[in-house]
Amino acid sequence: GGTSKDDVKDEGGSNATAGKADPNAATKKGLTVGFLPKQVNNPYFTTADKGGEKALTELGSKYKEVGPSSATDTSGQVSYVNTLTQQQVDAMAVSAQDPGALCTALKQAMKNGIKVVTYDSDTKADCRNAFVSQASAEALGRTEVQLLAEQLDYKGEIAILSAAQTATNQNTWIEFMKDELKDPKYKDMKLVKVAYGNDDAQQSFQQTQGLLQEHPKLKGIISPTTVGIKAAAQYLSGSKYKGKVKLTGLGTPNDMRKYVKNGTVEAFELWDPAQLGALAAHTAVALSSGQITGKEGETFKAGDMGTFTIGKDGVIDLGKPTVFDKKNIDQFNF
Amino acid sequence: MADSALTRAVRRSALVRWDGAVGALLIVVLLLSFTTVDGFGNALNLSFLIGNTLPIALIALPMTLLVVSGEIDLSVASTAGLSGAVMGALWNQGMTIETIIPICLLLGVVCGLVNGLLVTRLGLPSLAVTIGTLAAYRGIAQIVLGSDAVTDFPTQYLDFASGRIGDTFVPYALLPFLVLLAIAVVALHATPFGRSLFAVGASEEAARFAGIRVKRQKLVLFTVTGLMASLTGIFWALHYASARFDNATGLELSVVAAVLLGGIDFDGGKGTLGGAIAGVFLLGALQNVMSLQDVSAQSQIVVTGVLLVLSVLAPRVARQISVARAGRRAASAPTSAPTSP
Amino acid sequence: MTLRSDAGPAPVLALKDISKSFGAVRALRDVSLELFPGEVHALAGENGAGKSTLIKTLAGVHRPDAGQVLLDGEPTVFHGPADARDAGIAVIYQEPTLFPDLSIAENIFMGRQPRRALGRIDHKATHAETLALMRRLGVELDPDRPARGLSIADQQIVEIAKALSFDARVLIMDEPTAALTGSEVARLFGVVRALREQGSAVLFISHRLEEIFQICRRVTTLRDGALISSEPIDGMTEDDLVRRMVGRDLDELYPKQDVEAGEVALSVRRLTREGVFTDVSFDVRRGEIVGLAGLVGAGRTEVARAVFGVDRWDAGEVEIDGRSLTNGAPSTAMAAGLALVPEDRRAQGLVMDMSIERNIGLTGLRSTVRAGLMDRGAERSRSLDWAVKLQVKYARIADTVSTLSGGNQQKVVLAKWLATGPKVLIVDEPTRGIDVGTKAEVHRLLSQLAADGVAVLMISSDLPEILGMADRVLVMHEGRLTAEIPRSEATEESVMAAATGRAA
Amino acid sequence: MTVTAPNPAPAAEVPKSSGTRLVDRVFKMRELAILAVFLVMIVITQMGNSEFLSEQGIKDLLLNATILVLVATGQSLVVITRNVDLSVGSTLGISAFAAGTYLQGGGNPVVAVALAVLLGIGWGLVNGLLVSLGQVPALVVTLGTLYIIRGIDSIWVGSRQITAANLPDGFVDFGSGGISAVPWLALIALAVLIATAYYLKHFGSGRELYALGSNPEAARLAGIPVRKRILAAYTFCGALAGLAGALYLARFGNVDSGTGNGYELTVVSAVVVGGVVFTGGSGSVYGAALGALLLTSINSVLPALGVSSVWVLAINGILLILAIAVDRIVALRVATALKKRNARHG
Ligand SMILES: Nc1ncnc2c1ncn2[C@@H]1O[C@H](COP(=O)(O)OP(=O)(O)OP(=O)(O)O)[C@@H](O)[C@H]1O
Ligand SMILES: Nc1ncnc2c1ncn2[C@@H]1O[C@H](COP(=O)(O)OP(=O)(O)OP(=O)(O)O)[C@@H](O)[C@H]1O
Ligand SMILES: [Mg+2]
Ligand SMILES: [Mg+2]
Repeated sequence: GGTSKDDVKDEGGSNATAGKADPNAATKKGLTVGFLPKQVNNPYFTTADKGGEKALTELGSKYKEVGPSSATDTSGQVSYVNTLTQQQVDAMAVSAQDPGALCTALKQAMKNGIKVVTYDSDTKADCRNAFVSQASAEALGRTEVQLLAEQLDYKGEIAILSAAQTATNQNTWIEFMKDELKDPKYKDMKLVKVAYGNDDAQQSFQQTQGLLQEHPKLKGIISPTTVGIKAAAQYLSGSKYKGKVKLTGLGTPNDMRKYVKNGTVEAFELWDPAQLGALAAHTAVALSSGQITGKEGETFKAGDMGTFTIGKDGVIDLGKPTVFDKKNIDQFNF
Repeated sequence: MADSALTRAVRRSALVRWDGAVGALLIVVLLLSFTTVDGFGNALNLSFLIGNTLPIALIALPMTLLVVSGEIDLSVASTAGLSGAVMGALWNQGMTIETIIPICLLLGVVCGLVNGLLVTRLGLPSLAVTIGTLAAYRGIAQIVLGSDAVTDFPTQYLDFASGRIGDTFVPYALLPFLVLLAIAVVALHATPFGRSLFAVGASEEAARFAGIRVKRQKLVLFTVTGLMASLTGIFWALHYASARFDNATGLELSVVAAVLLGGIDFDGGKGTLGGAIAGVFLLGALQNVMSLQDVSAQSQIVVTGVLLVLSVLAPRVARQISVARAGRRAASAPTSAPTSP
Repeated sequence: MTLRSDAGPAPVLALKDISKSFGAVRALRDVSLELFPGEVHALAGENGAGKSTLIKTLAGVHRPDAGQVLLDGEPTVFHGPADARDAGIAVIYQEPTLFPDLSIAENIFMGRQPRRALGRIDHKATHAETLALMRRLGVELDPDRPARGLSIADQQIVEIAKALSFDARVLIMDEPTAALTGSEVARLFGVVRALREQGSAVLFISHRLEEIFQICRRVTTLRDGALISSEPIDGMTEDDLVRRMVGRDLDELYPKQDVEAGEVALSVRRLTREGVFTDVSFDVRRGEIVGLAGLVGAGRTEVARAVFGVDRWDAGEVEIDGRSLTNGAPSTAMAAGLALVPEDRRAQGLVMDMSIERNIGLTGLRSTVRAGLMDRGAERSRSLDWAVKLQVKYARIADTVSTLSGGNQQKVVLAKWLATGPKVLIVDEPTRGIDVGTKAEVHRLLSQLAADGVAVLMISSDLPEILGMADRVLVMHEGRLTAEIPRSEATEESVMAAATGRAA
Repeated sequence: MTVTAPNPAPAAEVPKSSGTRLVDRVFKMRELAILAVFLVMIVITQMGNSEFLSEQGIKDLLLNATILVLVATGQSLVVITRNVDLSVGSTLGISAFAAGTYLQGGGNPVVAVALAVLLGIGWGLVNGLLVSLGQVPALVVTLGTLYIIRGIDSIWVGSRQITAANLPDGFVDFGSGGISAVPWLALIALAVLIATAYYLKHFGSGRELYALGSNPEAARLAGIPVRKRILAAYTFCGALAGLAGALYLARFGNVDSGTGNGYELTVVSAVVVGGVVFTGGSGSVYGAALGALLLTSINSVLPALGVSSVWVLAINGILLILAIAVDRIVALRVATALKKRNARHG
């Protein structure tokens, strides 16, 4: 006897939807929405959550933020889900450190009538009502390759400097990058290595050094993480590779301003995290108001941001990322 | 030296008071929270509290014994992570959970044995060895499971690890823990084995000359610690329904902090399990309460730190007061006791 | 050394009506003492009489609860050992206080190294001065060797060298000879005499009365923390001194009973530990006390350690009652009925931070057990029994042993091992630091044990003790057994001859 | 006792025994062994990847080691006194941010470095006072201050961060510049290291640190101002952590509230690998520095050899254990050899 993987295969699958949506229901006021980022004190999440706060204030609801001080403290995040449940918030917006670990706690929360939106980083689909995605993973992955390719004239060895090996979103994007590279127009470009800097400045630094030493012919690096691209840029700008090895990826304009100006980096991209947070807030309120339930095809209006449609598995896409370069970077401040 | 012997004696009685004090503090915190903190007293929250504290408590049991005997194991969290990772990997292979769990426990035994052998056979300092294995075991976990996160363990196991008995505040997992706690308390405080651990911790050489098999005892302790760490790893993976290579990262510092708070002296030879467990749950309860009160994670860190510093300063102050009181006549120079880590 | 021509009557250092208590224990009550330049002054008293406490008061380690310390007639307060040192007082404490990781030279000159420009240490001068000191003491210790691993005797020598290096006006020595054999003692006394000639005051503590008579001019006796007498030694007999210390007359000092030796209990065959001792074979029979003599470093302790199993041996065999012991396993040796009272009571004999009760209980963890759990009642009564039998002087049985005086600590070690009811008892320096009264008690006890059929192997650097107690004397020299001398033929000359390798 | 004193020692010059010279050599060997391991590692890597020891490569190796070398130097002073400072990572983080905040407003880099060092000294004093005056276990106290400083840091910093863009160019360039392959930062670290080592060996107070770590009780009896020395060691350690913070800022041009998080374990590893013993009284700062160099270089060597980063952590741990185990085995072997030798010559 015994229980093995095959015995439990059939469970899970789609997102947790219940009841029926009433698109015309009134937007409730006076709700409390708890934001639970992967890590408090992280500039990216702070910007995102600030966006959420602003949106909630406009909607006449209350905002609160809780969260662990370390991005790898999964158990800490779980207990914050529990805390929010205890505090009987109306909805929570969670950026999950781990797709599975939060599930039990989130389901517990939904059982208590709390609406759960994930943003930035998703859980398994049945553990939340909807997921607000920063941009479609596909768009992100493909555009980064395109950005780099243009800078390299579609020639040369390239590498990827990612965050943690376990980072779900990073891995999805990398898959799409690899897929994009299969296109014949990239036949002279070769992905030689994926390195992991664990979102730690020093490790990302050394990984960049290692990439350059191991692959002397390396021409370009994609770093789809804000910490990674920053560390790589700082290393490149202080080394002989400055300007010779191209770097692109996901970064914030404030982080990257210096490197764009001193010629280390030509262009990179990112969505606006404040918009991401705002959309998560709108989604949470819409769920609580009963305007949506998280089913594919439902639509709702998110203030000035326009109308959004829920996609497969309850995923809502924020839209296309913005590309930053010398010309436009000074228009942004986040 | 004479004076320090005196202060040592006083410190000893202060220490006895200290683990009592931690226990008392725990009770005070619980009572206050019951009456004043919204959402604290209900059964669900209490079960959350206990469930989230259990991993630390589980490891604190063998860690207390180890520290009493003058050693330390910093690799426990990595061992837990490794057994979780192996559990996930084997589960992905399609093995049954009933075979996987014993394999993982065995793995924990091996991890502990490696630590123990390095410490006892080569005579290496356990702090250094286990910092090494801390990295090594975590690294192996990463090799084994890579970036996977395994979440689809059978529901009856998940329910056991995260569920509670009916609507009470008692998580299922608390019951086996209480049994383990009882075993550990008896082993440390009521058996010849435990008695000799105190001797080993206070003076290894004297213990050896008294015919105590110091090395074998330490080996046993490291092995048991490995076993308990892997048990914790399994519990962790099931409790959070997620097996990843980085499960329980940093747990060792929480355990060490809690055990220290409970008055266990890292020089060895002193401490009680009651104090250690009180320390564990005191930290757990405080964190729970502070979160409910919307105290930010940053401030919680400060509180933990202040508590730790107080945990050693308070007995010291109490000691000085009692010395001062005891000794208008016996006012021995208070410059005496040597400082040691 | 400052040469003082006017070795007049003014005391350099004096204590006036000093009292000192530790909690409930009154270690010193209204004790006065005067030290004159050019005089060697003895301090005598039973274990726990307060000698070490008095010394620590003089040295600034303890501050007295009442009374005064007078330096050159002026009342002084020492705030710490450094103050006393700066006042020209050098102290050798009862227990060596070395830095194991530092070299012998650094140990001797720590805090007072010769300096070069800019306050840098002059390592060469330190080395040279250490060599000179060693030469003065007539020992061959490499100044650069770390203190770790030095035998107790060598540690004591380093302590002596340290004290001498001060060129102090007052030299205080708390049982400096307890670990030394005759030749080192002779050297030390030579140095002490020279110091005396130069006008230093010396305060000397020893439980070996003959040493006191040999070198001291006056003697102060303490009993239970109180001053009994302070008088010239001329005209005093050993019995007089003992009476003052103990408060009564003592019987025969070495009350060895004659016992018919039984069958062999401990048999050691060709035991070798490479580089330490070689080819050691001997038997000890039931009812027999066998003395093991030799110079410091001859390897006696090492043999005992190997036999008991705390060290492994490389070749040979050890049997108890015909059954051979496992190499390197004290627990099996204990199970077979072997007990070892180790040489270093602080490191090996006792867990200093544990109570008297638990220290004695440590050897009984197997016997004071009921259903696998500790039987605390049995443990306590076992400990109490033995503490009383050996007249350990303590306040409460639950006090830590570190609060006991040196001699009382030694008694606890004896109690701990006698409580196991051994068949074979090895005692390594059993009476080191034990006062005459108790020494007689210990000897009577050993004798009684032998009479009851226990085989006793006694290692001692105290030759009279060996000669008085042993039925047979084994002598070691440089790791080998060089002689076996029956009681009838054992004299200081014959033993010393074998110990120094001059005769086989 | 009648003494038949058989003149045991010749009054002549005591020869420096062969045993001692061997001991000397062994003590030096501890550092040599690490150096050897390091060189072997470098040579192997160079054979596998000729880019490794390019000018840029050497510069990177040195730069990577700099910050850890500084912190490990300070830490080993504390460890030598039989204490430990776990709060160095937090101190580094908060000092770096303080220096950054100051520079952000367009301050003078020298003042910024001084500020970081002063802040480090401040925290070092706090630790030192708690440990030496409170006479409480260093492990607990500094674990406590680790949390406290980190907490204060994150409350103060919040989600702010300082990036290279906010810093004066000169400062950031200084962080990566140098004389050909030798970076400025490495020169600073080297100067601190040599000065510290010289002080420890040639000054009375330096030797006293060893003495009080070796036997605190005896140190007190020898009249060593124990508290003052421990306080000094902590203050120095804090100062170096602060300095390291400033250099971190220059090097990485980026600090936030997480900077230096978890650094204490790395520092402790470096110190341990370098042969500084946790029971106090022995070891050298050169050893600790070599330990730091070895540890950081492993992290450069593995990527340079193309080892997947999945393996890095495990290899790191195993190497750490190997380093201390080999060191120990060699020491044991030599000790046995010495003993036999002594016996023969004895
Ligand atoms: N630090 C201390 N705490 C408590 N009691 C102490 C302390 N130091 C000494 N005593 C007690 O003070 C008394 C005198 O001790 P002291 O060490 O002076 O004796 P002593 O004469 O040196 O004996 P011995 O010959 O055995 O060395 C003893 O009863 C001892 O137990
Ligand atoms: N722990 C140790 N480490 C290194 N060497 C030691 C150690 N203990 C003793 N020795 C050395 O081993 C040799 C034998 O010492 P041992 O103590 O056996 O002699 P002993 O005859 O018992 O003399 P003692 O009178 O000192 O007890 C001596 O040279 C001594 O210095
Ligand atoms: Mg004494
Ligand atoms: Mg001996």
